[in-house]
Amino acid sequence: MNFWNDPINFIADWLRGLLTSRGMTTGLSTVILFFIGIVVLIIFAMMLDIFLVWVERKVVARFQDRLGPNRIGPFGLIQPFADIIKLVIKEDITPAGADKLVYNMAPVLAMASVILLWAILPLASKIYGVDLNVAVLYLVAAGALGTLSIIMAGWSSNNKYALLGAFRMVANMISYEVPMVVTLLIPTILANTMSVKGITDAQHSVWFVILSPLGMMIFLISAIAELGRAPFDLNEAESEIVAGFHIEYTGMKFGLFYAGELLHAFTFGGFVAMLYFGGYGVFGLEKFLPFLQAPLVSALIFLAKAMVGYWVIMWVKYSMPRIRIDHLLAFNWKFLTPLSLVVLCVTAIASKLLSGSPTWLVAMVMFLANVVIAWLTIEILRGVGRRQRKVEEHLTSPSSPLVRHGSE
Amino acid sequence: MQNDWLYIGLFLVIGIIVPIVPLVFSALVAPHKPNPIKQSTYECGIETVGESWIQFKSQYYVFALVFLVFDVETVFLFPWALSINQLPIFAVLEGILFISILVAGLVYTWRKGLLEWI
Amino acid sequence: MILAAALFCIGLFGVLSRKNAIAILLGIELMLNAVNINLVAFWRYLDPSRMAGQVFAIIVFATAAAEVAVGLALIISVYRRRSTILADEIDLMKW
Amino acid sequence: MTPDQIIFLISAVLILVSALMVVITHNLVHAALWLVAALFGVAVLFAILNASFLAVVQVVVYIGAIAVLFVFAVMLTRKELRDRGTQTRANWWIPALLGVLILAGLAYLILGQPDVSRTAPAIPAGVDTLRALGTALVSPDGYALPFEAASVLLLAALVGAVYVAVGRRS
Repeated sequence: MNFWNDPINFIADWLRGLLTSRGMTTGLSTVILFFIGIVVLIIFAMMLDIFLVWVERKVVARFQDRLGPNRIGPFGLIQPFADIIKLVIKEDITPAGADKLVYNMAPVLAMASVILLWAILPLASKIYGVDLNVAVLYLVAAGALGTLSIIMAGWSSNNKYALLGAFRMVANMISYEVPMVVTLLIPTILANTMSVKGITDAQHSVWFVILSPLGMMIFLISAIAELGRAPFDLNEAESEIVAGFHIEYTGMKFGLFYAGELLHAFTFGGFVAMLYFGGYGVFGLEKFLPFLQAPLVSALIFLAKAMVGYWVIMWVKYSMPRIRIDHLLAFNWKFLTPLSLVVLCVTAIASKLLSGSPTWLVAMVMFLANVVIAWLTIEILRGVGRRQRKVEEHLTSPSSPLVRHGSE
Repeated sequence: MQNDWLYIGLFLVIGIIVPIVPLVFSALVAPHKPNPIKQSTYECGIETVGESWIQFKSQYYVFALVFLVFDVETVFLFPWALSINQLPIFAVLEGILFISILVAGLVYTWRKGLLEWI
Repeated sequence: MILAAALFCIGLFGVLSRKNAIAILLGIELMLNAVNINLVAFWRYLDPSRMAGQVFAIIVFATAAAEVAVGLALIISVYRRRSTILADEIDLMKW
Repeated sequence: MTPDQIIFLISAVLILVSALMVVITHNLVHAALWLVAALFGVAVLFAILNASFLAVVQVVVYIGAIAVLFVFAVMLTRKELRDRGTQTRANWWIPALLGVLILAGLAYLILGQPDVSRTAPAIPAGVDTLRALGTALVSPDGYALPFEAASVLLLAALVGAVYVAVGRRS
């Protein structure tokens, strides 16, 4: 097995040979092997995280057409390191009355839930953590851990604003998890498997985004909301509740939250790429260009796509105004969840009826179905909007003394 | 034993160790001068008024409730989504029935005006 | 299975000995989990091909979720009216 | 001692310890957090029993939703700001005694069973249990009825809980 096209297994076997030769039981050697594999993966993730800090500041600057950090080192590359050192040096203050154990546990859990996501992220056909056959659900579970860590942080820092911020954030994350999970179902139906590798392979012929553009849109919106990034970031909104549940955390603990959030955003960029944009496949070109098969190259492709996903998230972050909490939640329950359920039913029925037909027919029909749904929803929204406006005119017109009803 | 889960378990263990390392490091390096002023909770200046475990609207509870029901529903739907190709059309309709029943629940909460966030 | 039995007993002990109504619900939750462990254990050791065990376990999940939802809703409404949730104060049926 | 058993023992200890803590801690929110630890142990147990779907479902449903609901409920009903005083009722040792007795009885019964051996792992069939679960859950001859019944149950729970929780508001 030459090294080029299958690096991981090659190293794995070589290591295993080394270990078993030392007389260790095979079980133990696999454990050690996994250990090394995981450590390498996590170090890669952390390095990426530091790089992301730099990317974020640079790209943000570009949006607001000012230069990003470029004081230290070429293009300010050393800037993130300076930040980290600063964070480590800063004193950790635990507020009086805070509940020690939970207070310290929260940032660790927040970071751990993000790192867990990396276990199933498929970097390339060969390089990936583990091919769980319940990978998609695993992704939701990691999200649940995130919600829990926010509650712990909010409650334990014994600060009214932190608690309020934490609960608003949790309400936001919870309600956006529903459409996210529903839209996760769509690739599962199309690829008929929950394993990450299965989904990417199924997309060799046609990317899922063509099959269900609406599904992708909803997933992206709810993912951004789940991350707590603008326009849904009421939690860190400077104007409203100071810094949400981050308030009481100083120094490295805050650093963990911040780094966790960034990595979370990138990982979701990766998941969007994997679920809807065909992971590391280059739109089926694999068959002709054998060299694309090489895992290292396809890893680069995947990272490029993930970066694009992350760029979109950042682009949305810095160009959208913040949404008020009740619009936010109302938007989700009244619009996003029903829409995602409808799209789910349509995809289910369509994929069932056309199961036999060639793929391009399936793609075409699915695409049409999604367009129709989109058109319908706009129609309904326009209707609702019109009715709303009519009610408004009717009420505000001087002739009607009726007090404006509805939620004051 | 399941190799996959062993991997995940190991991943979790390391996932917890990785954040702890900088914390321990910073605990060692950072200066430790706790004094009451510094440790008072940050209230933009004003002293903390009353305890922080205040009660608040039951709105949060309703949202958590609706989330719980829909969460359990999606979990039910996952095996259905997987086995959709092997089964006759009847299964698909059955799934749709399952979803529609729960959408009725959502409509009920909507009608009752509980989704507003007063 | 001994583990499941032990967990069940801890849950039972929790239900009987706690004053706070929510703590009683926590106890019930533990007992439900014990049931689940047994179900999966039976499924795994006796006949993994038949899906009875797992399907039943999932149904238990749904019932547990529904039970917690309604229980907590009751507790909250009782709390709003009587402003106490200590079990021994809510014993009169008609107040 | 195969690795399986070691992991099984570790998770068993984790579950029992956190279950005990759930019952004993005074502070209610801590009890909820210990419950999360116990549920996590149970998820690890499911993983060992190769019920991978159930393990993930356990984490998502229980920790993701029910534990959150508990914390919300605890937050909503905190009249007295700190849970002073013992949480357990005055004569708490009677239930403790009862618990131990029942445990002894159950243990005796279980060990009495002829074919119960501590590790009788039947090798699961090669089939992908998940898809089989799916087909079983939905296929007409399989468990279609409970599947739909579960949805009606959830609907009833939702409507009831919402109605009760909010009470008679305008």
